[in-house]
Amino acid sequence: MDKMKKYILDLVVRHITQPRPGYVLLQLTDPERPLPAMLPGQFVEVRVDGSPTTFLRRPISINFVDREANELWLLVHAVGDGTRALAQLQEGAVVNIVAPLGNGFTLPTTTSERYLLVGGGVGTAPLLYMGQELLSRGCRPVFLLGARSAQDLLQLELFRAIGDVYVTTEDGSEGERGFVTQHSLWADVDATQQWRICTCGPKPMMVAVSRLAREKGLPCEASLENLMACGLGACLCCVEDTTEGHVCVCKEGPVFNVEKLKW
Amino acid sequence: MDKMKKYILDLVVRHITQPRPGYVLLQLTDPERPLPAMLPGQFVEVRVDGSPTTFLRRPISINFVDREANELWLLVHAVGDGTRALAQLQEGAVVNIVAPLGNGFTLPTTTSERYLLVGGGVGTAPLLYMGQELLSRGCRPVFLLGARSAQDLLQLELFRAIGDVYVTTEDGSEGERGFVTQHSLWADVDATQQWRICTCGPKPMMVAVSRLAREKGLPCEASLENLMACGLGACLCCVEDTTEGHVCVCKEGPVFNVEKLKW
Amino acid sequence: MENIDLGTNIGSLALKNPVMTASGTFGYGLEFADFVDLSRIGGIIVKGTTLEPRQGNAYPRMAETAQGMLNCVGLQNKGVDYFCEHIYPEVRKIDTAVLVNVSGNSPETYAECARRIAELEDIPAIELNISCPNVKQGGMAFGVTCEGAASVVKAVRAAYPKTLIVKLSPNVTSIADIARAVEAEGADAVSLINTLMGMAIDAEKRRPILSIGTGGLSGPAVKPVALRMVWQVYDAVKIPIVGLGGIMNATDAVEFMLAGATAVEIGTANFIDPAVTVKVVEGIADYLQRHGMTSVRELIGAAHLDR
Amino acid sequence: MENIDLGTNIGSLALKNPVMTASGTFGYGLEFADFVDLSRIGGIIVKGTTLEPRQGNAYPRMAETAQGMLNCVGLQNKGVDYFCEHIYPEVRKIDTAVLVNVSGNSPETYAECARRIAELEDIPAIELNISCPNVKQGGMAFGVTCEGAASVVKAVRAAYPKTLIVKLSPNVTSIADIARAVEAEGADAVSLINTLMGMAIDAEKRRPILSIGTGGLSGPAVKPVALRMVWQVYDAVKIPIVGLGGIMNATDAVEFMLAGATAVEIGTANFIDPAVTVKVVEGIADYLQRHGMTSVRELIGAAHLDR
Repeated sequence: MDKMKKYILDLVVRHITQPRPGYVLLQLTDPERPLPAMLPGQFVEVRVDGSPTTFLRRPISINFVDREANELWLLVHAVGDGTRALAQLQEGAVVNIVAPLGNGFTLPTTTSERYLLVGGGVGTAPLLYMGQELLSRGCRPVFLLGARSAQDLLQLELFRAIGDVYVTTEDGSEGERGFVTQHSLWADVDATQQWRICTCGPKPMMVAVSRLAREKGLPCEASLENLMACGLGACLCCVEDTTEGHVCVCKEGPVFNVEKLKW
Repeated sequence: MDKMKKYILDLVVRHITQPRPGYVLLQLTDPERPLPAMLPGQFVEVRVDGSPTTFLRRPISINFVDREANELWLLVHAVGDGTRALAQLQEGAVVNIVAPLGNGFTLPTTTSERYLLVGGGVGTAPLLYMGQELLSRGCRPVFLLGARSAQDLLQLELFRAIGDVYVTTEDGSEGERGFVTQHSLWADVDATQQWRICTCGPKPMMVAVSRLAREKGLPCEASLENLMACGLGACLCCVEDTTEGHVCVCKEGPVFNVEKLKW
Repeated sequence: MENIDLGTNIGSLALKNPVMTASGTFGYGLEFADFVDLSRIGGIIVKGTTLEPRQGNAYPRMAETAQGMLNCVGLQNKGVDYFCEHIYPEVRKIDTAVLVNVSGNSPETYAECARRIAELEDIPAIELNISCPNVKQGGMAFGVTCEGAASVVKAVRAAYPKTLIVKLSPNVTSIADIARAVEAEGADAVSLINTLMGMAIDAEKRRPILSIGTGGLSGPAVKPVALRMVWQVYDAVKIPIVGLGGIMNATDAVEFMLAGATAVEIGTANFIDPAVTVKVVEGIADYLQRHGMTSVRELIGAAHLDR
Repeated sequence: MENIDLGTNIGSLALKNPVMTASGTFGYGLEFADFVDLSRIGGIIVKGTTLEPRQGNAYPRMAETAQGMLNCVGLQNKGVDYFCEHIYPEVRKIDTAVLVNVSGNSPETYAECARRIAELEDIPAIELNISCPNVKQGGMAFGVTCEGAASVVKAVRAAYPKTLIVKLSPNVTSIADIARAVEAEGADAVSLINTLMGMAIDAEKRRPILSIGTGGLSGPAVKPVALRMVWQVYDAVKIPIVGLGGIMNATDAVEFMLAGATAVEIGTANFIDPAVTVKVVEGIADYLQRHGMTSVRELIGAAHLDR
């Protein structure tokens, strides 16, 4: 999939909103031409301007692609100087991105496949686009979203518009109390109904989800977020140690079948 | 004079205007308290935020101090990344400055002294504040301002409100054609009437003016613009070779009696 | 700007322009084909290749620093034979000079790796990496003493007849001495600087960020050191110098040539702007035209008053 | 935060906190009295002093670089006797440790300068500058070889009984070797790094920007190199290390201590924020409290797994 043509694009900030304190949703558009083909699970490298302490681009997963509006959505968690600079962008500002990068989640070949998309924190971002693509292919997805507490849950209403949504929060302020792997939903998830698991979020969560999937004999793909520089497979900085040795998460990933990972 | 108390101030951009293409006038105010005492000829060190290629503060001469409005005026020539970043400041933005720095021009002790203030290019900036201070002390100043052509002359109307203004332009598009040292005004400027010269601008111009003053036996002060880092006399980078050896322009200057300079 | 001659020569290697890509920052070139017309780049130096395959160092391998980055990749590559069989057939199609960066852990392994690459007709030159700060054995160990550098160059020179460029380490007291040593052993050119050995620490975790503790610093942060070293080496040797270290734009490239470089390499900048190489080529041409010059070679060492 | 102990010791020199100012970046301290309460700084190292007065190098002496700056001041100072007569009476009044940075052009001149400063009761220590990259004779020449460094330290040690800190040059192949050499001659501590030798070129004028061509690089750009060297020296010597190189805030200072520094020096940052020193002191206290530590000394070398 990394054979898809890549572009350096100057996009314009059409809307910038704050779904939660510390998070911003950037809705970017290309005023000139249609956005290129992008797959769910792929990411973009965003150039950060005007931040003296930020040197490299920031890899950010594709949250959603609105073809009608010709919009690319990026959900940014403002944790460092770079992401904070992005969070301060004004509407109308130009954002330079390299896209699309990486592979993406495996899409269904038949409508009989059932997808459970398990996300935690800002890791839920790429699952929105994945869910939309599944729905458009006739597979209504099931979302299992975890967060520390209710006010850490992002874009819930958007997920609900696409599929069934189950929630866990560590403090029980919404959905079931505990971690995503503890949700009662799992009781009904087994190999008999062709379930496929896609997960993105904190590594401990993804490791736990992949173990659960393995126990149940379900195929599972995880989207990794290793520290990266180029995003193009050139610098070899973002490697993950896999059954095939060190491979670039930016190029062979970010989505991996967990059987390939040494988890 | 460098005993004056120095401050680190967060000022607010009240107005930012473009007197000429490539130049901006920053009118800064302190919303909390009155601006500190500042003398004509002194400068400030401005911290440049959001410019990855700019590391050091930028020394900028004091263009004007409006006590009623509690405003400090800085006239910035956007030539490099640092000054360009300052030129893009928005009204309401906070600008961190260190001020006041350096000495300043010698102010009159009697109203009988006559001041000829000779400036070139953006070097005319500190002469506006100097002229105002002279006027308030009962000495109406004479300005001799030079530029490449008419559209390079800055704040002409403000100078005219303070004193008599004579102009030279290299292309003759305004005032007399040629350099400031060639202006016919000099015929009437001699030692018999206690003339004092203050000059600021390109070094070749200041050297020519100082030579002319020496010929005429007139006291002359020049404001230097050596490349500087700290602005406090600590780094010893901005030294000028004087009759007393290497001295810091930021501390012993920026204004020097030209007799001390090896011009 | 057809009246501008951008051609430059590194020994017998003629480049269409002085802008090459630094090893390990441009993959095999193909990764960047979507962004730039590779045939417009003066030369592509593909990633560090060793006799045997190498897994490189563990993750994390990268840390961002002030206007720079640290890496400790550690020469991960699939070995010279894999390159010859699977990569070479692809990269030889690129219509520009394709060079291979060669590394090893002994004069013999360096020489054997070079010998196999010498057989590839469309690889006109190699860059000998005696300065990788990220591998325990070999790498920088050879590059920081005149004897070590000479021993590797001597062995490779005997095994490799084409243009031999030796990449020097900046982590030395006198890079001029090292340059003289490799020139004496028959190197056709030197390239400098490789990365400066540095480190980043996570104050919250109270541990080094990189898996092996230290790493190589690159990016604009190191440019002043790189320029100084090119300047010093230009006064020390007669062979051509390939300058690199934090070049982000054409002005930087011109500065390196004025300091004494015959050609330049663009490294970390490829990560921030994958299309930077061609922009630098165009910017150099603009500079030459603006200054009424007709050949890029007029820039070489022009900042040295005494030449 | 009265429960936090910020005190640290460099040999027999007790500092109220680990934050000192680097020579040549804080004048004599008095220039900054309008901005900071000098008594809250751990120590002030006044600018480089030599036996005889020095004019320093010609203007221009400074060039801005990516997250750094180059300088080639060249030890301009009025000589040790002027310091003793006119400066000392003023700086002795500052309620913190005031150290003098001492330089020279021969072991004898270093020693004589140190001897005269030893007589000043309120100067508890000197920092020996064997690493100034900007003076032809002496300076860095001594700092780049173990023999040169040892010869100066030996002469000064015989002449100076108080705390002797030796400032090391980063422009060497092995700073650990130099550190061992000065430790062997009786230095009480080492401080590192001095500036990295660098250069800037004006592409338009096609000439070096600095009057003597090269200069010393400082600022955040060099921090990764400085951290790496502190890390290496910590594993090489037993005497305390004073760490410096691009420290802009408390986190940077903590990183240097975690790498092995017993105290730190803030240099170039004083130019961007004249009040930075006290902010760093407060920031270190905040860090310690946030991490449940009671003494700043717990940070020293804590990033080394093996200790």
